[in-house]
Order: sequence, then structure tokens, then C-alpha cells
Amino acid sequence: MSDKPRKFKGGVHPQDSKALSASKPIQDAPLLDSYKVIMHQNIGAPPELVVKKGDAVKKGDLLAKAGGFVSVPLHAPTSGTIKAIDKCPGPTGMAVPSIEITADGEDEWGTIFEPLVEWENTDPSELKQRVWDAGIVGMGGAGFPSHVKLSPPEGKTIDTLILNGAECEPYLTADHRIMLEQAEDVVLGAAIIARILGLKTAVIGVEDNKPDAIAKLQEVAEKYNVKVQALPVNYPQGAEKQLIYAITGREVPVGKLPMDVHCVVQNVASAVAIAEAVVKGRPSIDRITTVTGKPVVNPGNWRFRLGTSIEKALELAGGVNVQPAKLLLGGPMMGIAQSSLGVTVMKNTSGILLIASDEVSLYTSEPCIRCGRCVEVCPMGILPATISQAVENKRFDWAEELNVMACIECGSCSYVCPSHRPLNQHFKRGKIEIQAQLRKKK
Amino acid sequence: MSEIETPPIQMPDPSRLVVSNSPHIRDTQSIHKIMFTVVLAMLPACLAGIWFFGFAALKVLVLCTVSCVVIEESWNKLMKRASSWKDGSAILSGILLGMNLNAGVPWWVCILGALLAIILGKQLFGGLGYNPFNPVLVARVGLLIGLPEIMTTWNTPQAGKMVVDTVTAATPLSLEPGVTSLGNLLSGNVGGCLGETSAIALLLGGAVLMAFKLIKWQVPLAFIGTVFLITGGAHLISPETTHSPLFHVLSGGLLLGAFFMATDMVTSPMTKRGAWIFGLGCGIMTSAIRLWGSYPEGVSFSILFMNALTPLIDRGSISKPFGYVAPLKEETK
Amino acid sequence: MNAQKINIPKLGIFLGVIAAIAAGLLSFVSASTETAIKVNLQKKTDAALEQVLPAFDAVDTMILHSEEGWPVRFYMAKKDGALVGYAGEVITPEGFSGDVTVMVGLELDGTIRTVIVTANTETPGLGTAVTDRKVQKTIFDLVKGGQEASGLAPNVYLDWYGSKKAENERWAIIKDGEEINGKTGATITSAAIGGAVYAIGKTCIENLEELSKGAE
Amino acid sequence: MANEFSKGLWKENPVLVLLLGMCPTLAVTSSATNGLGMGVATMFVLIGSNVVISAMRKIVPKKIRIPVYIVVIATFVTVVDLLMQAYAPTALYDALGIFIPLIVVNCIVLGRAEAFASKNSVGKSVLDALGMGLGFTLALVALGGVREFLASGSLFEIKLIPGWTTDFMLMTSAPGAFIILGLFLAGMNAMNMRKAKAAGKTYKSASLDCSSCNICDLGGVD
Repeated sequence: MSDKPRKFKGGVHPQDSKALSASKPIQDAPLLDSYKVIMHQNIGAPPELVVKKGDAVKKGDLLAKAGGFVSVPLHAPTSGTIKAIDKCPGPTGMAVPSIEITADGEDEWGTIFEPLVEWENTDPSELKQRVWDAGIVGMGGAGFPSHVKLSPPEGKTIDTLILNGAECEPYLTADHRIMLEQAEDVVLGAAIIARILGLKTAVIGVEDNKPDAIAKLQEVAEKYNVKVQALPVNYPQGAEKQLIYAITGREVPVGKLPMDVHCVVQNVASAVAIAEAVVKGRPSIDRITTVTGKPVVNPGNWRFRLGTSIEKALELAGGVNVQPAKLLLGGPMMGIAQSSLGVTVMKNTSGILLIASDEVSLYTSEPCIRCGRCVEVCPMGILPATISQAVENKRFDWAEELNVMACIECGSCSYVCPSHRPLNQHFKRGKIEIQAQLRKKK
Repeated sequence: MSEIETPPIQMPDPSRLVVSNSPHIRDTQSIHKIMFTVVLAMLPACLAGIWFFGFAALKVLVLCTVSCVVIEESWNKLMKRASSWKDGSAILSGILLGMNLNAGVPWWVCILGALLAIILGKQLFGGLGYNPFNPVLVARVGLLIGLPEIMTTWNTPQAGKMVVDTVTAATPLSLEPGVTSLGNLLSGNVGGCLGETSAIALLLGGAVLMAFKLIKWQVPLAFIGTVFLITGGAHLISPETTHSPLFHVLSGGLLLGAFFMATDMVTSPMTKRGAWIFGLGCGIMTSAIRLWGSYPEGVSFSILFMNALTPLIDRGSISKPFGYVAPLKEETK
Repeated sequence: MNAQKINIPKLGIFLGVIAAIAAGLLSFVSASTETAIKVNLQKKTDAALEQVLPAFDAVDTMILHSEEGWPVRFYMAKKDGALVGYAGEVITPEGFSGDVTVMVGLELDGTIRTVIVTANTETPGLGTAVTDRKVQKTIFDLVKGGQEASGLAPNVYLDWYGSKKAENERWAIIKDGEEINGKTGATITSAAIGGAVYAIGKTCIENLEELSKGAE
Repeated sequence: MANEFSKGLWKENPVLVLLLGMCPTLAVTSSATNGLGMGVATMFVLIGSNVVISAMRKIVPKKIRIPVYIVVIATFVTVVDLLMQAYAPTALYDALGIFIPLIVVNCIVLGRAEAFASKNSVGKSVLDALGMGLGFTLALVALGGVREFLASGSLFEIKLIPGWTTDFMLMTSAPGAFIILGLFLAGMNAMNMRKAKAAGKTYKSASLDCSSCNICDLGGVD
């Protein structure tokens, strides 16, 4: 492990626009009348419902239990009654099952977990169980259950723990504020995860456009033998594979997971959630989310309970000045465009972003002029232009041969394309088709 | 109960939200920006051509550009396609075509060249981005084969005298070694196509292109370097019968070809490694034609030849994707 | 393949018979057309000679060698027993794409009368502009009718040699002057013809005596 | 019977559809006159070889039919060459003479011998040869005419545009042959596509993969 981070190949430098909300401290969002908690908030199996309509619940009570190993339980964001179990708009545009809770205004904790203050002497397996019980998932965007990452299968050894504080997506500042305001919790979370994995140390990777966060983390890091690594600003620095390469110099083989190169990557927000779950016994019922964008009157960072609708979140931010062109969950590079204000905050909602019509890409696609800019910026070293043409011509065999499966969908190629070609969309389609063909073969 | 009326909070209208795939922001680069920057980079060489060959050069440049645009638009109308001249590629082709002609060509040669470039070189293959060969070079070679007499008669440069008598001159490459001074080659005071005479102006344009990262610097470097080395070797062996390598680099269309035509995005490889191979191939072909061929100039032919190999080069020069490494040693059981 | 037995000798014999019939037919046709073809070829040569020589009724031939060692076939033309002129024909290998056959008509003192190219494989439109004597008819000529131009069609590049004598100095190729014998873009063809004409003229002057004697 | 004759003119045109005899097609069509000469000479040989091969079709063993055809065709071409040299008017032989030896390598002759004459009666074979020969001639004259006109503004060596002085030699040289032939084939395909589309069928060219080209909307790519 070298002190200087390696520079991964490719990458782009979009305008980061973080100044809109970077200086806004995290505020607690006030209690709302009702919350619509989306059931399925993690990658993997959906959880199984344990409450029914009309039940009274306390804050932190179990709403649904894990539906398998790759699944996490879901807890009530506040105390109240289950008003309905029906559907609400999901982030992908389709209606998804949700639990609607009418808050009683008491916001009273129910039976919470026993705080494991003596975590340094607690058995790692118990700590891991706590992470699972608390329903913690990767809060950077993917929503992958954290306890799964902390359970390397037999034969796989882990020697490096990396906390992802790169936050390379433009606009988003939630992780930045967390590292600044809850630096102790971040480092504590890192230490707890390190203990679960049987490691002595951990690395926190932070892009060096957040010097205040780096300084703050370094102040407290020594206590738990955690290292803070400044990383050059280069999108997608926060992509798991690129982050591992920058810090350890190891390349995650195509189609493999970080644990194949003995690494575990956790988001800083997840680390905080883990620290709170272990030390305070608090389940994952809220998260820090950035509400930002040029049309937003008063951008900032809030702690929203799960189930807070985008509409309510935007009200806190003072609404909009002008009609935005796009509403995104997540950052501008990889976020998902929304068409409804009824979508609610989930465990992996890192940002609610409104994009003005002058900065949004509503271009029509022109023919590829083979300029090679996409090849230059692709962090995975594949040929986006050629793959896109292969997909356009329905030559999925060719696309596969050209390693479309290695694509991490970071969007760098689409970002730089002077012909405004929908490259990323083509890759997604190509991957889906190839997987469908594979399934057919089986 | 607050007395102060707070203005109602304005919310976005969900029905007017656009839903599309990520990424949601784009770089500001676009095709027409690229094309117009290249046009800008060609200006010094064009001005040098006008300075040495007078209004005749200006006439050729304007005529070529106008015909290219008109032909492109007429074709679009004919084939019921969307208008495409605004992307700048036709304008670029027109100016580049003009730079590839001698200032004294008849007016109809410009139009014929534009036809060859736009229709035969580009649109018949499906338009911008689909053409396997550089359209301007298709036109130049077509004219060279079709009208050898007109295309190999050069005007004598008369610096600053804007109305130039048509006195024909030889391109320095076909003269005996040592006749033309290197200083004249640098400034452009030699016979030849109106855009290829001034080495300094071409280098300036090339520098602009490289500064804006619009061309891969590997192509001109490999191209010019290879020509320099091979002709240098030949000059060492037989100094009386061959030109010096510096002369080879500065004369003829080498700089024009290396900076503006071999680097054409559509017809050159996308990868850096491919760019090296491409430049090397162009250099070898050019040197071979100049030293042993029956044409004094080989730049156009060599670039066209390498254009044909571009798909192959692209295929062969794909680098290993990220993560395509042998697994760590502990894992191999 | 194995299912049916191939009778190789039978097939061989069949093919042999076919080949024999073909060979027989060919030799028969060849023999019976030989004289006619010869006559035709002679007619061709005569036609070419008529173009470069004054009226004649008999012709003798003689082969001399030029300085380059090329064989030059000389025709000594006579009218009513008196020598009226010579014609020399040479094949030069220096053409742009192969051999060019040049025929030159000469006065009795070796002055060049007329130059024609009887066979060439030069580039159409480029090299052939130097070699061919061809009148381009236009659609207007057809509409107007009018009389066919008689005599040899002019060609500036070939006519340049008329009434010149092959002196000790070879002719240089001149382009873009008042007089031209070379075409831009077809320099090699022009030079080949110049060389051939010179070779014939020079050989003729050097061997005038022998030529006049040979015609006896 | 009529079909035997007419198919060669358009539906199975040897040059534009069957793509037979490309070598003479590309090499000699520098002018309409040359195209006509080559076409007529080929038709002549084609008729003769078709008749002979059709007459022999029952006695030639299958295994050696190709060598036999080649011997027959070569003999026939040589005989025609010699006879023309001896007895045809000088002007005609001057015009056609250089093409006749080329016919031996013209695969139309062997192609029709194998594909048609060896399976059909003499009468049908003559019609086939006439149709194919005429189709070949028409295609060659068209190609040669277009090339000649684009090169020098003339047709059959008669200047149609009087002011045209500089020949555009690209068209008379080999690249021009390929370009114009390519355009002819493209035009042929486009016409067939249009016909197929009008009939409500999707046009599928046997060997072409249209999906990577967007020049027309007829390739059936969505």
C-alpha cells in the first residue's frame, strides 16, 4: 500500500457544483404527519412484512424482517399506526409496495437494540449480526446489504477495508457533511467494521476537493488507527473498482467482487449507521440527503426519515424558482430521473437533485464521428463507441466480445460524447440482452 | 399565527419533468464546435496560401466551401434526410479541399472536387461518421487520377502580389535536390497546393489542434518521424540523388496531411496505440512512394491506404480492459 | 466417391479424343486461314505506309540496327521504278506501359515527313493524346452532315517532328512553348516517341547509301 | 420459351445480377464502343459454345465435363479469332479483335455451359445464349457509355458536349470502372428493394448486412 494514490485510467471532470450545499450543516427534518416507507430498499430479496394495517408501532420497531441472507429488515421511522399497506411510486417509475404510517407526533422509541458500548470486546459475529439487524445497506447508492459484504465466504481473505468518502458525483454533499460533522462516528464505524473483518486498520478515501473533511477526519483518525487518504478529483473516483485501484493498486477482475482482491468497501454514511447501530443500538431509519440544484431556492443537507416524500423534502428546501427540466434521485451522472414528487426517501437516496433546463442534456443524438474521447475517458478501458454501434445493430455477441459486461455505467463516455450519443443507455441494453441470452442458455 | 404572509412555496410540475437515462449532464463539446475549431486551425495556412497565390487562392477556397455545402444540402434534400451542413463537416471538407488544390485550377475543378468529396467520399457511405475514407483525400486522389495535367501544374508563388500571373512551377519534390532553400519551404514561398506550401502556418494550426486536444498527437508525430527517419536513411546512403530528410518533412503535403488529414477523426483509429500504428504506416507508405514510386508525392495515397486499414488497426489495438489481469497469486490454487 | 467406380482410363481416353478433335480442328482452321491472315496483315502495313509515304507502287524492306541496338525495319518505296521515299518502323520499350511501335516516313535525304504510332498500350486519354491521330467528331458534325475530313488527322505532338532532321543532338522534350512535342502528364510517352523517331531518323541518315542500294 | 431469352436481359442479367464476367466488364468498358465490341464478341462465342455443349451433353461423362467444356470453349474462341482475322472486314476485326482472346477467361461462357447448356436442348440453349449475350452487351454498353460520357462528354466517340476539352481520366481508368459498376449495382438493388417493398415484402440481400449502414431506410433496421 503506497502513500500516494494511483491514478486510474480515464475519467472526466464535470463541474462539481457542490458549493450550492457544501457549507449547509445537516439539519434534522421536522416530523411529518405520515410516511410512506418503500418495502424493498436493498439489492437482493425483499423483506417479509411483520405488521398489518391498523397496528400501532413505535419508532424503530420492526416493520419487515429480512427475506433471506441477501436482504435486510425494515424499521419504523417514527411512532404511529400503520395506515395502509399498498403501493406508491418507486424510483424506477413503477409502483412498488409500501407501508404508510400515520405519525402520532410522539416520536417515541420502541424497544431498541442493546447498545454495545464495549464493542471492542464484543464478538465480531455479534457485531455483524447487529449490522444485519439494524437493516444497514450501502448508502452510497447501490443499496447492497452491508452485512453480506462483511461476510467473506470461506477461503476469501480480507486484508484491506476502504471507506468510500470520495463522493465524486457533482452536486452531492451529504457524505461531505457527514465526514465533517460526524467525523468521530465515521472513524468509529471504520474501526467497528475493521473488527468485524478481523483487521487492525482501515483507509478512508476522500477526494481532495474536501480539504476540511480530510483535516477533520485526520484529527480523529489516529485514535482507531485509521488512515485518511486524499484522492485526486476525477470522476468516477468513488466507483468501487476505481477506488480500490487508487488506494491499493489492485484491479478487480471483470465480473468479480472487491473481496476477490481482498478488499471491502463501505460508504462513509453506512459506516456512521453501523457505528450508531452498535454503540447506540439505533436501527437504520433515516439518512442524510442533499437537496440541491440550481432551481432549488434553499439547497442544503437534511436528515430525512425513510418514507419522506420528495415533495416534503423540497418544501424544506424552499421549493423551486423555476420549473426544472429533470428531477433526479442521486447525482447527475448516475442518478435516476423521476416523474413524480410522491417518491419517498430510501436508505440509498444520497441526493434529491433538480436540474435546470439550461444544463440538462436534451440533445438529439448525432452519428458517431469516432473522435475517441469516450475511449480516452472510459475508466474500464473498453471501447464505448464500438460497443454502442454493436448494440445499435443488435450485435450483442460482438458487444460481449468487446467486454460490455465490464462497463460500470458511470456515464463518463456519454458525458464527453460530442455527438451526444446515448452510450450509457446502449450499454445497459446490451448487458440486459446478454444476460437474457445467458439465462436462456441455462 | 404569523402575520407576515410568506410567499407560497413553488413546486415543480411533475408533468413537465423529463425522464431519461443517466448521465444527466453533458460536456459542452459538440460536433460543430470541434469542426469550427479545426477550421480555425486551418486559417493560418489558408492565409499563407492567399498571401502567396493571391485572390485566385481565395476564389478556390470560397468556391470549394460553397460547393461542398450546397452539394451536401442538395443530397440531403434528394435523400429526404435532415439538413446537416450546420455540423460544420461540409465546411471543413470544403476548406480542406481548397487547400489541396492549386490556386490556378479552373472553377469547375473545385465543383468536381466537392462532388467527389461529398457524394463519393462521404454521403454514399451513409454520411458523416460512416465514411471509411477521408472525403477530401478521395476528392484529391480522384482529381489527381482524373485530371493529372491540371492537378500537377502549380502556380509560382508571388508573395503579397494579390493578382498573380499564372506562371506554372514545379513542386519542390520533383526538382533536383538542393534547388529550393529550406527558408522558402518554411515560409511557403514554393510552388504547390495553396494550403501545403507554408510549413510554419501548418505547424501553427497543428499546435492549435493539439492544444484543444482535437487530434491525437501520436499520429503526426509517428507520421512525420517515420518519414524523417526513412528519408534520412536514404539521404545518408545517397546524398546526391535524394532530398534531405528535413526537406522531405517540410515540402509537399506532408505537414498538411499529417496534421489535418491523417488525423481526421472518422477515418483514423480511436485508440492511442492504434494512432501510433496508423502514423507509422502512413510514414512508411509516404517514404516508399516518394523514394521509389512514380509520383513525387505520396501523402494522399498513404493516408487513404491506412484509412482502409483503420478498422483492422482498431480491432487489433484494443487495450486490455480494466481488471483484465491475471488473478492474484494466492488465488491460483 | 466410393459408391460408384470411376473408370479413369475411359475418362482419359474421352478427354484425349476431345482434345485431339479440338487440335485437329484448330490446325485445319489455322492452315486454311494462314494466307488470308497474311494478306490482311500486309494490307495493314500497306495502309500504314500509305499514310507516311508519297504515292508508291512497290516496296522493299531491309532491317538495320540503330545506335541503341534496336532493329529498325526500313521500307524503300518506289514508283515506276524510281525511289520516292523511306519509311522506318521501330518498337521502343520505353513507353509508360510497355512497347510503342513508331513508324516514320522519310524523304530521300533523311528529312522526316510524317510520324505515326502503329501500336501502343499507353494510358487512354493521357499517353494516347500523344500517340493517336484521331479526329473527335461532335454531335454538330453529325447533324450538319458535311464532308469527312480526308488525309491524316493532325496531332501537334507528332507533327512537331515534320521536316526535321535527326542531327547529332537528341531532341529535348519541350512543353508549353510555341512549339511542343511533349504533353504534361505524359512526359514518358512523349520522350519514348522522341527517342524512337530520333533512332529511325539517325539510322536512316547514317545508312542512306545502303538504303538506296538496297532498293536496287 | 420466351423466358429463356428474356431472363438474361434483366432478371438474371449476367453483369448486374449474377455478377459474372467481372474482369472483362471492368477492363474494357472505358467507352461505349468497347463495351459493344466485347458484348457482341462474347455473345458470338456464347452462342457457339452453348450449341456445341448442348449437343454433346448426353455423351460427356459427368466427371470430366468441366475440362471438356474448357477445351470446347477455348477451341471455339481460337477458331472465331482466326476466322475473323482472315475473313471479317478489317474494321470489324480491329474493333473486336483484342477482346476475343479475353473471352476465354470470361466465366459467363463457362457458367452458362455448366448451368444451362449441359441440361437443356440445343434450341433452348441458343435462346439462353442470345438472352445472356444481349444482357451482357446491354450492361457493358450502358457501363461504357456512362464512363465515356463522364470522362469526355462523348458517346460512341461522338462529342455530345462540344466545349468539353479536358478528359476526366478517373472514369476511363480502373477506379472509375469500380465506382460506376458499384453505382449500377446499388441502383439495381435499390430498384429491387423498392419493388419488394411495394409488394409488401422485406427485401433481403443474400450476402449484405444492411444493419451497419444507414444510407437508405430499406434495410429493415428499426
